[in-house]
Amino acid sequence: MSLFSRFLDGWRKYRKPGYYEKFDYHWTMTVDLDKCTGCEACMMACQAENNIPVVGEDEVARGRELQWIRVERYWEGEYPNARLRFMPMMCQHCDAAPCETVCPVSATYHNQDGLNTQIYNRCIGTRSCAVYCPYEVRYFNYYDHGWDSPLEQQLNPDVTVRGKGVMEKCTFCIQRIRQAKDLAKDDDRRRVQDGEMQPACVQTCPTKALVFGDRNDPESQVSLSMDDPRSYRVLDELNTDSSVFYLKKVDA
Amino acid sequence: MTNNVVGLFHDPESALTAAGELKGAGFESLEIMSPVPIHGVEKVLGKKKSVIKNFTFTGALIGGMSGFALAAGTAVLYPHPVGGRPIITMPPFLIISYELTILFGILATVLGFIVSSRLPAFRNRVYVPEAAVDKFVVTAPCDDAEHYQRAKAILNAAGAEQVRKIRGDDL
Amino acid sequence: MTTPTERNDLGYNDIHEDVVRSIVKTGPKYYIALATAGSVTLLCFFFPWFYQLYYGIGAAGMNHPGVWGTYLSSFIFWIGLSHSGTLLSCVLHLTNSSWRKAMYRSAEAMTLFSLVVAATYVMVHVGRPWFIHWALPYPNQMELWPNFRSPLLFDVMAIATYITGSTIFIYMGSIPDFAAVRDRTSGWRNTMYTLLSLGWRGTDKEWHRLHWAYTFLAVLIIPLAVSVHSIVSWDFAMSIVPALHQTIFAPYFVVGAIYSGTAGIVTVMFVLRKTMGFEQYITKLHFDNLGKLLLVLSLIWTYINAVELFTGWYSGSSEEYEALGYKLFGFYAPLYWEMILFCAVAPLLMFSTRFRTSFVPMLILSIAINIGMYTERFLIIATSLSRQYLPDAWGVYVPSLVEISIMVGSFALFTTLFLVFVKIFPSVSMYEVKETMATPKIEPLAPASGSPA
Amino acid sequence: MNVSIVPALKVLRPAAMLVIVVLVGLVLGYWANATFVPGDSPEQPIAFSHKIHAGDNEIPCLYCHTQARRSPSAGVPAVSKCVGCHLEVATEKPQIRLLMGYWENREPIPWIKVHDVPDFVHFTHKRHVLANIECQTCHGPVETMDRIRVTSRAVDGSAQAGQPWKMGLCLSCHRENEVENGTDCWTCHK
Repeated sequence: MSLFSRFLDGWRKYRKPGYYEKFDYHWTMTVDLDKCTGCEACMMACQAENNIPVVGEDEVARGRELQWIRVERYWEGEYPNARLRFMPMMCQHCDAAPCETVCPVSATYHNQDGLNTQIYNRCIGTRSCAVYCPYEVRYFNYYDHGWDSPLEQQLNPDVTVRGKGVMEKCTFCIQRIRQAKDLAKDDDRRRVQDGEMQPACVQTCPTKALVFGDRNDPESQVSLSMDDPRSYRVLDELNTDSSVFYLKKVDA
Repeated sequence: MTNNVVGLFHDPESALTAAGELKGAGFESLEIMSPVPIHGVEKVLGKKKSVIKNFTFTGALIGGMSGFALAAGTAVLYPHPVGGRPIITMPPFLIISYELTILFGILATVLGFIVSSRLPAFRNRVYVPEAAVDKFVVTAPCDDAEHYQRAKAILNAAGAEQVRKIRGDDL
Repeated sequence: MTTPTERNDLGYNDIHEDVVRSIVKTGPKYYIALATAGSVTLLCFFFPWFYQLYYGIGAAGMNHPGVWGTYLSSFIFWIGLSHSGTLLSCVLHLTNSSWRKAMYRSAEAMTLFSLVVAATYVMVHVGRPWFIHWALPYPNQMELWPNFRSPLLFDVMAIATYITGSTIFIYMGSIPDFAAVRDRTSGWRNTMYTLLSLGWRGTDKEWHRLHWAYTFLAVLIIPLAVSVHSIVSWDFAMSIVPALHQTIFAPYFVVGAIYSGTAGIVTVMFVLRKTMGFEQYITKLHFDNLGKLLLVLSLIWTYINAVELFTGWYSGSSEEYEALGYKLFGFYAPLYWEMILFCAVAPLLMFSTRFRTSFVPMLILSIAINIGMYTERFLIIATSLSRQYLPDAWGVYVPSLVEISIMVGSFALFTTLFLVFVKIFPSVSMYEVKETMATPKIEPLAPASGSPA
Repeated sequence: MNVSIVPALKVLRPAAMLVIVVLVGLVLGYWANATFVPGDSPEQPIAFSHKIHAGDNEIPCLYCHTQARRSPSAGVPAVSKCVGCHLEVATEKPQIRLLMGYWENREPIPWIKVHDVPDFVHFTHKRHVLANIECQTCHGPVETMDRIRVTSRAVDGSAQAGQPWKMGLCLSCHRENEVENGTDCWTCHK
């Protein structure tokens, strides 16, 4: 295709917004806060799966922890009537993500799976995406973090080890999604089936508070979970159109 | 190689008078060199038109269009859907096009200046260093001695402090 | 035409001598100053920067959620400082103000070097500056281009244009002066000025062309300068961070930029006047006029600040309330009130003519204003990032030693560049000062015979 | 008196010449390096010739690199694979004796990796082999090489000896063949 015809083709195709609604998959997660016990197993699973470095005490004290999913704790009321609430917070994979527009080098953009990507080797470290993100789920590598031997032996070969000056965040375990798609192709199946693939956090959650799947499939577990009347999205008023749904905790 | 007659004046008015008289006497391609721009040159030596504005306008126009083409063209070459916006997003692309309008406008203005003022000088040109300090200088090419005497007389009559002859082979 | 010089008996030749002297006569003081500035730059700017390049951005105090810090506020500060020189010079050129002429060259130099320092700060700021060229549009085998929807990329384009434009503007205005200096120098200086002056002779045609080219440039640069700082403000205003997402940011930044830039000009004027012996060219008149401008700007700035507070309060949104309250009474509150004191209250002194025409008080005030304006930029980033939507991610950012050292070093870098500039460029525009004066009275070059009636 | 910039230019002529010479030298050097200097072609522990095996004897690539169709990495064959033939074939050649030495000591052959994708790229052989892409598309004319050598393909399709793979190569192929999500960064970088 010549350059000019590619330009014309692109012009016709992309002039209007909304083309992105026809995603092949629309990966979505629901978090049932009623089931979440705040055990933080998801954080550990994520750390192990995605080669997230342990930054050490000092760095955590300076507020430079790296954790693609965190469990936020909120206290309601005063002691002794205080109630504790948990809210696992990870990248919300917004369809109208504020972080994407600001990246000057397109290191973060929206892909055809409805995912908010982060390309480590394209990132130049302006950190603007972290500022623009209202959920504060983008983490920056302030240093080159190492792994004490023999811990480097447990690194996941399917995930890039990030160096200094690079932004990183939850990918919904893109390496697992890719693997599932690969296997689906081998079997001449056209689509990944529901439940065939789970991110590390979902797989680990002991209470099954996290559910993951394709929103485009109306029968999938996540679609059913999304339609729960308790379902809401965090900071929905900002119109980020996020892909993580939370199911409200119901007080007994 | 033409010789030149040069008259140094110490105020712009007499230099202008002298230039007017030289022109009246049939001398052509007169030049007035001065340390500051003189007002009223146009009345004596005729109106000047510069092509710079055409350069600026064309440059700005090309800049605006190429700015938009750059932003929109590169966006469709490797489409990266971003923040739910269309690939060809008008408001930001117009900003890029605005900046490039100005950039190309500036560069074209410089080009126009260089073209229309015939700078830089690659060939030797008549010059009097005092003109950069505080003298107003009238120069005119003159071919022979008779012309020179006539010009000298006119210049002196207009109140020249000094009249010099700059020979062609000096240039 | 009014004469901006104090002594009315100054002739064309005196100006010529003074300016040429400022270029060719260099005393030991100059070299001491240059060596000091240069070594401070090396020690405080480049050394910590290399340290940071080696270890990563962690050398600075940035954290989560304060991922932006003083590097960015210094960047805005320098961009802001760049705003008055060329912009003011263009406006005054178009309005034909004669008092501009003695000061505009150094003001433009200030623009240029502030921009250079600001551009350097971009490199200091990003995590991987060795890949900074990815933010530039250049063809490549991947057909992968920068994201033109990003306000940061507007910045790249705007600042590149602004550096180009102001370089050309200061250069074009200096061509006749280069020619004048060319005739008085020899050796390598002569070679340099011959090339810089392009063989300028000062003929009527050349003046005519220069006038028009210069005017067109001025017309183009005014909207450019306004757009540059608007765009810098959009880096913030286009986010949805509670205290940053404000429509007033573009005018706020532009006014703030001109404000701090004008204060910067006052400082530079004072220093030039004292050190280069330009007492006759930079006078009370300049300080008086700049003081009036500063006063107006400070009032506008105060108004916009009030509007910012009001919209935050009137919005009724809890996030805006929180951010506002944090700004006024939180961790950074002392800085906020310092800023109000320096930028809104202290400038009211300039209602007094006596204050405006006294040099040292004006110098002190101008420095105070710039300290206040730096604080403003710091607060915009630090307070807004500290209080965002999710309370779990609240935090405090404090600059580290590396950042403070780089900030000090950036001033030294600016001074170094400026010191080099005064020895290359005629720092007072000769021909324009001459233009404001009557026809020459003294004739030291030619014999007095034949003087006109 | 006269003025022109020519004398000043003359003064600068030596410096300008120097700059031009340096620039021309750089361009020539780059060109010569790209054209004449052989690419990465390390000496292997055994002088294995792809020309003899893949070229003259037409053994299919996948006969030895069996993993290519099943896994991301193509893999090198185990020593047993070599020995399977060389117990019978060309047993007297010195290189084969070398091979048998490894076999008898029960040691793997320390082959040196030649073709390597750049960092941060996750390439999978499986999908490309199953899509019937010729190995030579990316690896160049391996069947003509005595000693294997880094070879990539220019965007226009011609083989480029000594050049490492670049992203433009992957992209142009993905664009031409309209691969599903072929230009999504996360297809290769994750």
